Amino acid sequence: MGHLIANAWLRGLVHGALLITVLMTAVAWISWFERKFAARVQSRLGPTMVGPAGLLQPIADAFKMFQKEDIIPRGADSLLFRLAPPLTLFLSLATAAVLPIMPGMLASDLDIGVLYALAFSGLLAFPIWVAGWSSANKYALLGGMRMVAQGISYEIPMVLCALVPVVVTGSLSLSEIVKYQAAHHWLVFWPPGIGVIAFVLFFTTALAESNRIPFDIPEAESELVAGPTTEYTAIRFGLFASAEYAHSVVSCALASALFLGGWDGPVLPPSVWMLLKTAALFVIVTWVRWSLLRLRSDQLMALCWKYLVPVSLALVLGAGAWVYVVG
Amino acid sequence: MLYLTATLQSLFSTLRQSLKKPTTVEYPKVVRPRAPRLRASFALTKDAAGDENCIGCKKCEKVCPSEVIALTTVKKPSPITGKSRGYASDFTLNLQGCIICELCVQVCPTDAIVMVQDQEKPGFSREDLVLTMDKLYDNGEKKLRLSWANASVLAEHQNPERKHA
Amino acid sequence: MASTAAVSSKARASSTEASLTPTRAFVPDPYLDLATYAAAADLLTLSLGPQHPSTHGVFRVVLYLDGELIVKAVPHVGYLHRGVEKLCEKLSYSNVTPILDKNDYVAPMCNEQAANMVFEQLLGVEVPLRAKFVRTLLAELQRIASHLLWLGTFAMDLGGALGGGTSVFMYCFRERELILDLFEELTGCRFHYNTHCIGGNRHDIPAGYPALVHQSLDLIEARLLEYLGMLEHPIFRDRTRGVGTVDAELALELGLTGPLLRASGIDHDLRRDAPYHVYDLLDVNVICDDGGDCYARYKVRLQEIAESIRLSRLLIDNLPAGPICSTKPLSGVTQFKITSGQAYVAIESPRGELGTWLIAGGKGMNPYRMKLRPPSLHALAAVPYLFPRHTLSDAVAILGSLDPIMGEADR
Amino acid sequence: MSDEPSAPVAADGGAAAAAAPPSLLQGAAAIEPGEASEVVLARLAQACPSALARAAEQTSKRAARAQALEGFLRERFGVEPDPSNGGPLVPAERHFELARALKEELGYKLYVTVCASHWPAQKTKTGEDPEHFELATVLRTLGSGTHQACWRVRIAADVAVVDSLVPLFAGADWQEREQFDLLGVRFRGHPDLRRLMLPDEWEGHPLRKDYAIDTRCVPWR
Repeated sequence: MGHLIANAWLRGLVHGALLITVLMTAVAWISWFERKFAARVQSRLGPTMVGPAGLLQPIADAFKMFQKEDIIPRGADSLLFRLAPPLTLFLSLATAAVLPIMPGMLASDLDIGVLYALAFSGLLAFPIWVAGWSSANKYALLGGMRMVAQGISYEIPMVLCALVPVVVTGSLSLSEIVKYQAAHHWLVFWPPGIGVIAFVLFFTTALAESNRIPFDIPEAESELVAGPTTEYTAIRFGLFASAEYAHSVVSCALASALFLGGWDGPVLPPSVWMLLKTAALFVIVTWVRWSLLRLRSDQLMALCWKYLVPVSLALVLGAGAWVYVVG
Repeated sequence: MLYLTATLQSLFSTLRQSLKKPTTVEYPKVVRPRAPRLRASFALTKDAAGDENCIGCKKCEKVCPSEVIALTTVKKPSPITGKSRGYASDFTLNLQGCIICELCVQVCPTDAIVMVQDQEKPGFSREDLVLTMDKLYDNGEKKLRLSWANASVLAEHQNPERKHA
Repeated sequence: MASTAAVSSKARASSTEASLTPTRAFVPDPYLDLATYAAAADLLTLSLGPQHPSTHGVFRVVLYLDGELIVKAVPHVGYLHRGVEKLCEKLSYSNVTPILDKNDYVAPMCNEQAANMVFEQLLGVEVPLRAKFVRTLLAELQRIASHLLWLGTFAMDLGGALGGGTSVFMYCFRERELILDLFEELTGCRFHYNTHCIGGNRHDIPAGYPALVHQSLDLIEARLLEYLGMLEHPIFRDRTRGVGTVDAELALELGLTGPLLRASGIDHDLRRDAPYHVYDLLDVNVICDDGGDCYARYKVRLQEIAESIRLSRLLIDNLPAGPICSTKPLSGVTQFKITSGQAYVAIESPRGELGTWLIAGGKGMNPYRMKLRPPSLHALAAVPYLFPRHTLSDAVAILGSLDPIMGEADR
Repeated sequence: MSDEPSAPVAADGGAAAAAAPPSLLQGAAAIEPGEASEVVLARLAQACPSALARAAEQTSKRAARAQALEGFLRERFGVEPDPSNGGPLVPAERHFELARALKEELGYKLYVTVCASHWPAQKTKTGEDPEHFELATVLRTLGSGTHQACWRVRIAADVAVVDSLVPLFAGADWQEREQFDLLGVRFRGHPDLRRLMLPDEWEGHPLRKDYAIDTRCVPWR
């Protein structure tokens, strides 16, 4: 499909701008969906006042975020304190650049798409730690330390599980993987036992990367008040919250691209399929969030190093053997 | 493996909860019906002939644990029966400190002060919460769903000699 | 607050030699001298401050953390001290009840009963049979409501304010609303009732009440099983099993009572051992568990809810007729006078032994000295013995499992 | 009359919730009659057969313990128990010895509470009664037939020191600190006698009779 805009730079810019606006509005209404879904789960009503069934609630929240007072604690390292929230949002949006929304529609069709995405999402632990350290608050520091520990240790099983589709399809580029899945069969089913386990593990580690329950140790409300984001107010906190939502949406999209065959689907147009799969995965993320308790930090580490890493290593070996045998 | 089965079990239990109707209601639009014995605010009552019940005996002022009732009495002939008897000239009840313990209602010899089922509307200044005498009589007039309890009913309830089947 | 001064004064040699010799596995020394701990480790002093999402009220623990491990915990109470005992010395006997039911604001019925039983004992007033039945029913219903609130906040401590814990919290509060509606039916207030008086109760059971009680209890029982599945999760078990273990000897020494004592294996319950009200007519089976950790306390309280539901049903079905109070209705402040005598009466509140030591004297209009024995203060006194060698998230779980109420502990 | 009061019950489609019964509360003041007490007691005795037997056993056990305590007090301390005043008056120097004996010999293992009270000087029929403190302590035995042993100790106001029970009961630590904080009674041998409730810089002890209830305490009030 010829690209509408000849100049590659301009096309990347337009795609990027389009992607960010779509993603940010999606993040806003995702917070509405999460509050409504949580309310239903807890037999409450959820937002109903602002707009029909509370649909304008995200706008009200955004407006509240803008007009609240922006406090920077006196002892804080103000440069890093100001830098952390935009950096987190930048990293989570950057990973969206390689997501194959439609066959041609791709912000930048990198041939090392998977590596790029995992690298950026792995980097996310850094700005949150910077936020924790720079806000001169002991709870924030503890939260930041926990974030680093969890972020790094869950990066390894995530990368290994992402390797399984790469090994099977033989290419790192996301659009290639999706084309392979469109041609053959979805990678969830293809290497029969291995694909499903890889998908489940990738999904849980993605939960851990984006600090969602049951892995939200850094931002544990009942222990560390609000973890690294304790001292943040108004729009800075808004940036952190939207970054967290953006990151979980992007990792759901990544999981659906890697395992559930991206935009491949029988009847509906390709981009609708991609959105449907991401939305389905995000519903599961929210559903898990409102029904599970939280792990302790040392249990979390034990779970990662004793179970997830060996299993994901075995998966990669299995996938390799499978490719070698079946070809 | 145990993690997976237990997680699925709690997931489905939340799903079952979410399919039921929510128990909360949108408060200002839908008001949940309260118990008939609800006691929220206060009112001063008048007897059948329209004469004020309160004779200014200050029993309620003495019994109030948080000392929020203040009244001054005056002796003057009653506009209806003509006999001179005690009246409360100024009766204020400060709802800010009131703990709604219903002792003043129980102690009143002439069933003058009674509790009302309608919550006092929140005001913007502290004075809104101080019930002055005319506000109290106004509450009584407007028949704000007077609560079941006045001194005689409470006394009958608590009567030691009460024998019933 | 001079927390640093507290550290230096605690640095004195640990004096309690006889009773605290660590014969048992590991009994942390609450007066540990920080200098003697590994001098190399630089300890982080973290104040789990009076204003913190999971301290169940205004309660402060200064934690000395080595990494994430707690080395020493120094609790500070008194943030909610309102001088209730001094206030009681100014109030007349009938006025004390509405003030005292604000002490333990999660189980107000039990506070009212504890106070009025001491007055009745000193006045020699006999409570009619129907009033005893109603008081026992109210105590058991209040126990269900209090344990439900504890279950909700405990799940929220473990599961986070924006996660699975809050779902269980909302379900427990929805059930507790049913019981608050029952109390509103009876007394007119949802929370601070002032329904007990010297000699019995001021409000009698309304007509049609048993049907409501049965309906609410059936609903609570049916729903309780439903979402307990969410708590029987390995994450919950890992977070609570073996955390904050209190063995029988330590529990006894600290004067723990109620579910905390029963969870450490000691079969002691005032409802069965020193029956008051109508408990001598009922067979209260006391739930014991010798685990001693948070999980044992969770199980004991859960079974106590089921036990209280059974008892409440038994009581509401057998309601005797007769007067509800044996003293004339309140006619003034000077109706009750106790000029001399001292007595200690204790009842089994949801948190443990709630007692009142009353000294009557002076002109007899108001109590000369009224000492309230709060079970929560003893639970909080166990904090320096429980926290060391646990992580910060365990500290929150242990504090939640102790179920302290600051209004009652600080008075 | 307002309809079914607990509307959430009716609205909720819970499996067990039958349709809410129509409002049975004819008038809020109407009272549930209840049966004659004999019928009720008979039915309860049938429902809980073992209850009465156990209650009788409790009272007998408790009476036996009370007997043992009285005998013990009379013979070891030469003190007559007077229940109307809560407990016998024991000389202050034998306070710790009595507590240890009760804990080890008679099995009063549970430390319940301590209650100090301030008695200013007053003229009584038997002449001048100097200002003094009275310290009441309560211990309790465990298991069925639990019995509480209470005793009182008199200490002169100017001395106001009694030996602490912390070496015997760790639970006494905070209770004694609170009595020191609110009444100024010092405890000899207490590991860390500081104020428990009030800030450390607070002057005066509020629960003393000479401490007016509305003393202004800058900067707190």
